[in-house]
Amino acid sequence: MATVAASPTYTASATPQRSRLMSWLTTTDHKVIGTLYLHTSLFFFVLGGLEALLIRWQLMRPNSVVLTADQYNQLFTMHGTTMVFLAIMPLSAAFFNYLIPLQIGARDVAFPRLNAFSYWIFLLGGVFITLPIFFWVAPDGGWFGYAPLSGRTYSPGPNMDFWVLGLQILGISSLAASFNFATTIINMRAPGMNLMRMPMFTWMSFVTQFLIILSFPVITIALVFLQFDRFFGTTFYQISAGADPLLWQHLFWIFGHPEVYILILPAFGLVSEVLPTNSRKPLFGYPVMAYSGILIGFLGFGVWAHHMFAVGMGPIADTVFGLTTMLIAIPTGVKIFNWIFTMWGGSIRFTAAMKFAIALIAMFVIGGISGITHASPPSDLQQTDTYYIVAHFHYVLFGGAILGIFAGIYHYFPKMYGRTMNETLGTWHFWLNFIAMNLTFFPMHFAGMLGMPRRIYTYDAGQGWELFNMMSTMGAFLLAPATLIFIYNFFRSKKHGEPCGPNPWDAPTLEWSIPSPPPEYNFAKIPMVTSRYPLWDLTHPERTAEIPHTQTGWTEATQQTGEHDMAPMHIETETRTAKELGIPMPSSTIKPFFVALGIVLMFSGLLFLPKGMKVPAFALMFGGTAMWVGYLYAWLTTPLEDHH
Amino acid sequence: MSQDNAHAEHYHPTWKEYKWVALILFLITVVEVWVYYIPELVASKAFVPGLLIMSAVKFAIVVMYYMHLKYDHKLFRSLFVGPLLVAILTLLGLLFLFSKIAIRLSGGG
Amino acid sequence: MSASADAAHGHHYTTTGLDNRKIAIWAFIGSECMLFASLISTYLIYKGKSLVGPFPHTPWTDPSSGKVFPAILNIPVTSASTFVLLMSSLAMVLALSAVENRGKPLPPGAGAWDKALTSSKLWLWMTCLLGAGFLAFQAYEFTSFVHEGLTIRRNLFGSSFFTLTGFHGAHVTAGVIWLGSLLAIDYKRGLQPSDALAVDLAALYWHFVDVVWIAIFTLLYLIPG
Amino acid sequence: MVIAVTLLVLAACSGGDYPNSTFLPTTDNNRDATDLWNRMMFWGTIVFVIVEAILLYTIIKYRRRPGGPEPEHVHGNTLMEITWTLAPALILVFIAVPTVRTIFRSQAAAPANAVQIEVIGHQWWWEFRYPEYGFTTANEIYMPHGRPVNFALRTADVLHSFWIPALAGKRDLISNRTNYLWFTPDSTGEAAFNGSCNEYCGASHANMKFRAFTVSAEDFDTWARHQAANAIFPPPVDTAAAPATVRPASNAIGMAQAVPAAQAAPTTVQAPTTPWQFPREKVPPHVLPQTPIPASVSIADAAIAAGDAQRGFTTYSRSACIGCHKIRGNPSSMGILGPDLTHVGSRFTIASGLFPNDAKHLAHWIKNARAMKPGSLMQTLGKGEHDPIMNITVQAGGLTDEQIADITAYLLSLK
Ligand code: HEA
Ligand code: HEA
Ligand code: HEC
Ligand code: CUA
Ligand SMILES: [Cu+2]
Repeated sequence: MATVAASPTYTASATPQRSRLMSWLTTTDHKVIGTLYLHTSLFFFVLGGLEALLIRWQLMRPNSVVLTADQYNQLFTMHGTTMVFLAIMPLSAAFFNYLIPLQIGARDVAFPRLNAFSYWIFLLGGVFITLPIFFWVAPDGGWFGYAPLSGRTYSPGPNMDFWVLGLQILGISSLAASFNFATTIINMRAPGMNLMRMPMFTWMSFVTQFLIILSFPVITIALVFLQFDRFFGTTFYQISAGADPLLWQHLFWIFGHPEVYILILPAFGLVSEVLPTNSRKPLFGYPVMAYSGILIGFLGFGVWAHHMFAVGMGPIADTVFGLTTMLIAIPTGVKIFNWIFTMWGGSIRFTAAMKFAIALIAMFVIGGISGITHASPPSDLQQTDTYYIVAHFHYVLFGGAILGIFAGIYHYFPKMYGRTMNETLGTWHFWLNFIAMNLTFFPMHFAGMLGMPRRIYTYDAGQGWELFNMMSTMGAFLLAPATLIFIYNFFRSKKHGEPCGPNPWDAPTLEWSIPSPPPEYNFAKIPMVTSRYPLWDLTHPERTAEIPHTQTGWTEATQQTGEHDMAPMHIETETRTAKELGIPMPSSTIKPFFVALGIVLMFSGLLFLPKGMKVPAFALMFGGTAMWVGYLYAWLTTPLEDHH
Repeated sequence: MSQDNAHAEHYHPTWKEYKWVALILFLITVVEVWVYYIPELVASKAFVPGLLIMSAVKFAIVVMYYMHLKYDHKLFRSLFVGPLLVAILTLLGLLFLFSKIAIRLSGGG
Repeated sequence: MSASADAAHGHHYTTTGLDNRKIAIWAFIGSECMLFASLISTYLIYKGKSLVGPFPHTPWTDPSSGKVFPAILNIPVTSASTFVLLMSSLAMVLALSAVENRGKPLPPGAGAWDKALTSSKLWLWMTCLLGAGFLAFQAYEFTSFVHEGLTIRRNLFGSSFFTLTGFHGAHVTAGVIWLGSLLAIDYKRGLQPSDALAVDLAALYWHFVDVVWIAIFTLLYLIPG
Repeated sequence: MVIAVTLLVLAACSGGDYPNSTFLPTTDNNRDATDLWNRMMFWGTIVFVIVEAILLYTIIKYRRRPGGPEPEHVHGNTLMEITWTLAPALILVFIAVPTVRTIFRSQAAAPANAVQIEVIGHQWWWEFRYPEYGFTTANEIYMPHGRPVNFALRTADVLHSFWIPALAGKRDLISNRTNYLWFTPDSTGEAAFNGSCNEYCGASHANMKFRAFTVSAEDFDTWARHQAANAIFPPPVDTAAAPATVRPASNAIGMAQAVPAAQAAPTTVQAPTTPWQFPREKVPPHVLPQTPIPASVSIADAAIAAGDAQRGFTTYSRSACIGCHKIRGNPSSMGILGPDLTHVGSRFTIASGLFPNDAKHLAHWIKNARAMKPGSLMQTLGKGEHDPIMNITVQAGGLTDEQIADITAYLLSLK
């Protein structure tokens, strides 16, 4: 099947001699940044998972005393925050970084240094918000931090300060990255790659960037208000001043609902790459897949208040938001059916990636259907803030986003490291994970509908919830070994995995036409794209015969006369370095790191204000500001590439 | 170079247009402030819609001429108009949700 | 049509033929729409909900002290500052046009005004000064409000008003700094038509900030209620 | 999946094991919600079965076999795509229509004959007021069977959410707003239910529970009239088990006090009222909390047993308690920060459903409320006890075990 003989793996030779750490701190290579994202977010995933294990341990039996109420409240807040902002979003970002330029035939992202900045500020923000859990002073207001509980009056300690500032910092990272990737996808596609030829992962990432661009400013403002309330005594959420707590809720969920699609769409994109490749068939209904992604994203801005059916918005608002929410089932259903019919009539190869992708379809449907049951407000009033909701969102988040990301990791690992991951271990990981996740999250439906509220650190015996909680805890503790198998496989395969060629899965898209791992410049000659599955056009023309091909790619491209580093679609075998080929590469720089550090220091200064410690507060704020402004100027006045 | 091309293709307004735009902006602003000082007008039903329309016109001409969206690549138009629409709809949605209509209809009491 | 000219500035092949930075700034402006929509929504939602005065359009008597607080907003001053900001936009387009047309011969019979139109320094200075003028008005407005008893902590109106207009003011400040940097380059080596894009980016940002003010001026200042 | 289905059947059938099930046909509200749920489950199951069946069939049928044929390379089929756009849309119509109808029905104004109950959420307990009867109680609600009940929901601090899963959907308590929820418990008979707070509200969110009882209209009236009366102390016979007897009004320590007009009971002569409580023998086990007492708080059983109500009355009336609690009929006890204790002896639970209301738990509670309930706003009062929030040890002014036992006896006598 993998027809291409193992090509010599590319090894960068002429990189200047720097220490490993220094080369990371200064890198502007989207692939290195992608792997940095990958490792960091896997670390945070395990951390969030450990927090979940403590939660489950406490809930295993009624009236148990493993954790105190305060500890528990910090744990579930940090579990939610970590998983959403520090695990899944950056795991997606890892793929944006690694894959988007490769899939569209670009040498890098539009703004390589901004890209490095996004990573560093994510890392520093992640550390900032995570550190306090080790001292039990972590945020404890829930991942959506409802006011007025999150305000200074009811949360006087530093806990929520970390949350407000931490999310603000992480928001900068996401926004910076989204402008970068949106621009990259609009403007850096190889000649001939029009929108209808973009790989589906790139498509879904494209939609995701716009969701970020439009939703993050809203939470930024919501957080600015909270930050001002907490540090400067403004009245936005101050009940005694007549404030309306629903302001926070609306602003949060205007961000929060698009956020859940930010979490799922990249995973949908990954699955849309894995399924056709392993079925040896083109994606069924490609245009509709793209449009449905756009539609999901767009509708996602009109449903936010379905998280607020219990707040008493009135029947009209309930009706409107209930119905718009239900509508989302239609484009999502289209995706589900198109995936299934991609496999229908195919020749399915069950790689580990494929298993995870298929499981995503199976599991996401469960979460989607329970989602529809909360879209009906009178019914949701019996469900909201119970474990039934917890079941819903873990089916879509774990059964959707995480399974999709696992599929993506197994599938793209060979591209990143030139070796495949061990399939036997992958199969073990898959089955254990699959069984354990259902054991963990399915019983939560019952606990919820039988009256168990969420976010409770303890519950009384005899309420009919013991069995379900015991099952969930067993499941969670099975997820740990499953995850450990994966981690072991991941790190072992980097060194000892089966070496593979550029295209071990016989996949159809551009990223597979270059060596694994790709050289620093990605493409020695930028390919000219004439169809949606350019590689299959070369190797299996019969598979794409039915897909419309036009020659516009050619014509557009041939107009670019003189662009001598372009060539017709081909398989890259080049192993020389960028320097040898005369390809200008962005030079590495430490400046983005220091800009990020300056911003984080500036925010940290605020932490000292409520304690009245003005000196360290202002020192940090001014020092941090000076640092980031200075380095930003230096960055903007240095050209991207050094020599010409 | 490609983007010089793109630039060259596009008509750029000059002082002639700019001064008219500035004049219109100035006049609309004068009218806006002027009506604010006429109590009968302020009391009339047309006051708020009138002001909104006037400022929308100002908004539009600045965007079209000064930000040369009218002449620029159509990509920019979608990059701006799309988010602007989402923003306006969100704003209207919020105003409705916090308005007396929404609350009065909530019944229950 | 060759990539050779000056590859250093990223003039590689691009899909649309446009510069990355211009796409990014428009995406950024789209994002800012949501930012200001959130701020403006909040102001409007909280309009009339403050428990204590001062209020924007109506006087208020403190029931405990009997002290009367006048309506806080000062329309004449703000109209003037609005005018200043609008004119700065005019100066900005002229600056851009001067940079774009640098080096083109003046038509025969061109007068002093036509010559003035070619001076990017003049128009950048104008823009900066008018922007700074706007900020001065705002500083005056803020201090006088504080003197009249409206602080950011005073009531919902104070919090949402100062935060919204303060955010706008911060944007203007950033714009002035940006334009100042361009001016510095202009003095150092003269802005050339090849720098038009850099000026255009600043201009787009500047006009957007102006446009936001157009909305704020109407929604906050002119519509009472 | 097999386990899941078995469980589903289990859950649906045996209401008894699942006292907080949301599927009980107890009220109009809940029947509507369950009806919607059933429709959605019906369609949801169909969708689920169809999708998973096609999926399974596909992956089995089209798995790669050695020497198998190259797949047929269809890349789309407009007819099919239209089908799976329209079919879900149609299903959604079947869900949406009854949804909208139920929304407007359940959010209409409450029927005029509804019993009014005001609910005020506090960190972390519930205040209940019956404006028509003019009294305030805490953590336990009584409702007449068969009559609509209209709850007006407010909060004193952060957001909370009011939920009795077996009776109706929940509603949030939003600061600076009043919400409403009404339903008619018409198919419950004489029954007891658990309720909870469902909006995360801080440290003891998990411990913010309450109890709800539906009783006959006559019993409700008896209960309410007694609750409206002032506390009667000393009780006529003996403190331990106050029998339901009629007592002369002269026993009441009835002094004029600052209660709202509607609430002010006659000050001098008080109509005799019968203490009435939901019949203890009918209280199902799940309503009686089983929370263990934390090891850090202890007080000897013998000491508790030696408590004397009369002494307790005196001690209580002079200690910190009165700053936070109100006992109508005890003129010195006028606080409003904590639950109304006028008839605290008639309640089944204390501390918002966290502990059963008996001498042992009450004594421990008074000794160190904050060790018993994380974050509780009631201070630690026992002498020598450690207050986990202030991080101090109570010394001067702290209550001794004897004093605590006395107060306990006093409070329990307030039937
Ligand atoms: C990956 C993230 C993700 C995704 C994709 C979704 C998808 C959906 N969600 Fe979910 N949701 C969350 C994450 C997500 N959600 C989270 C994290 C919360 C809780 C936040 C918190 O409170 O902490 C939440 C909460 C939540 C609520 C609030 C519940 C409450 O608190 O009371 C609601 C209410 O409407 C809801 C609905 C939906 C719907 C209708 C979809 C739809 O998009 C699903 C559509 C999919 C399908 C329906 C399946 C496939 C379709 C077919 C096979 C076609 C045929 C189907 C039918 C006709 C039914 N979700
Ligand atoms: C992307 C999102 C995501 C993911 C993947 C998960 C994964 C898990 N979640 Fe999460 N969860 C949320 C998002 C997510 N959750 C959110 C948003 C909330 C709401 C928070 C709030 O209410 O504010 C929530 C809340 C939540 C609750 C409710 C808490 C409450 O309301 O009181 C529970 C309870 O069981 C839970 C459990 C779990 C479990 C068992 C997993 C498991 O799947 C975890 C599996 C992972 C592991 C088990 C890690 C493996 C560990 C190792 C490999 C370490 C081994 C090493 C050593 C021993 C050294 N979650
Ligand atoms: C600082 C105020 C304060 C003081 C002083 C105080 N309490 Fe409390 N009390 C509360 C609060 C608040 C609660 C509710 C706590 C909870 O359930 O979380 C409460 C609850 C109770 C309850 C349980 C009521 C119920 O129905 O659940 C009893 C009984 C009680 N207090 C008795 C006392 C006694 C006796 C004293 C004095 C020895 C006392 N309290 C002193 C504030 C106070
Ligand atoms: Cu009150 Cu949770
Ligand atoms: Cu949602």
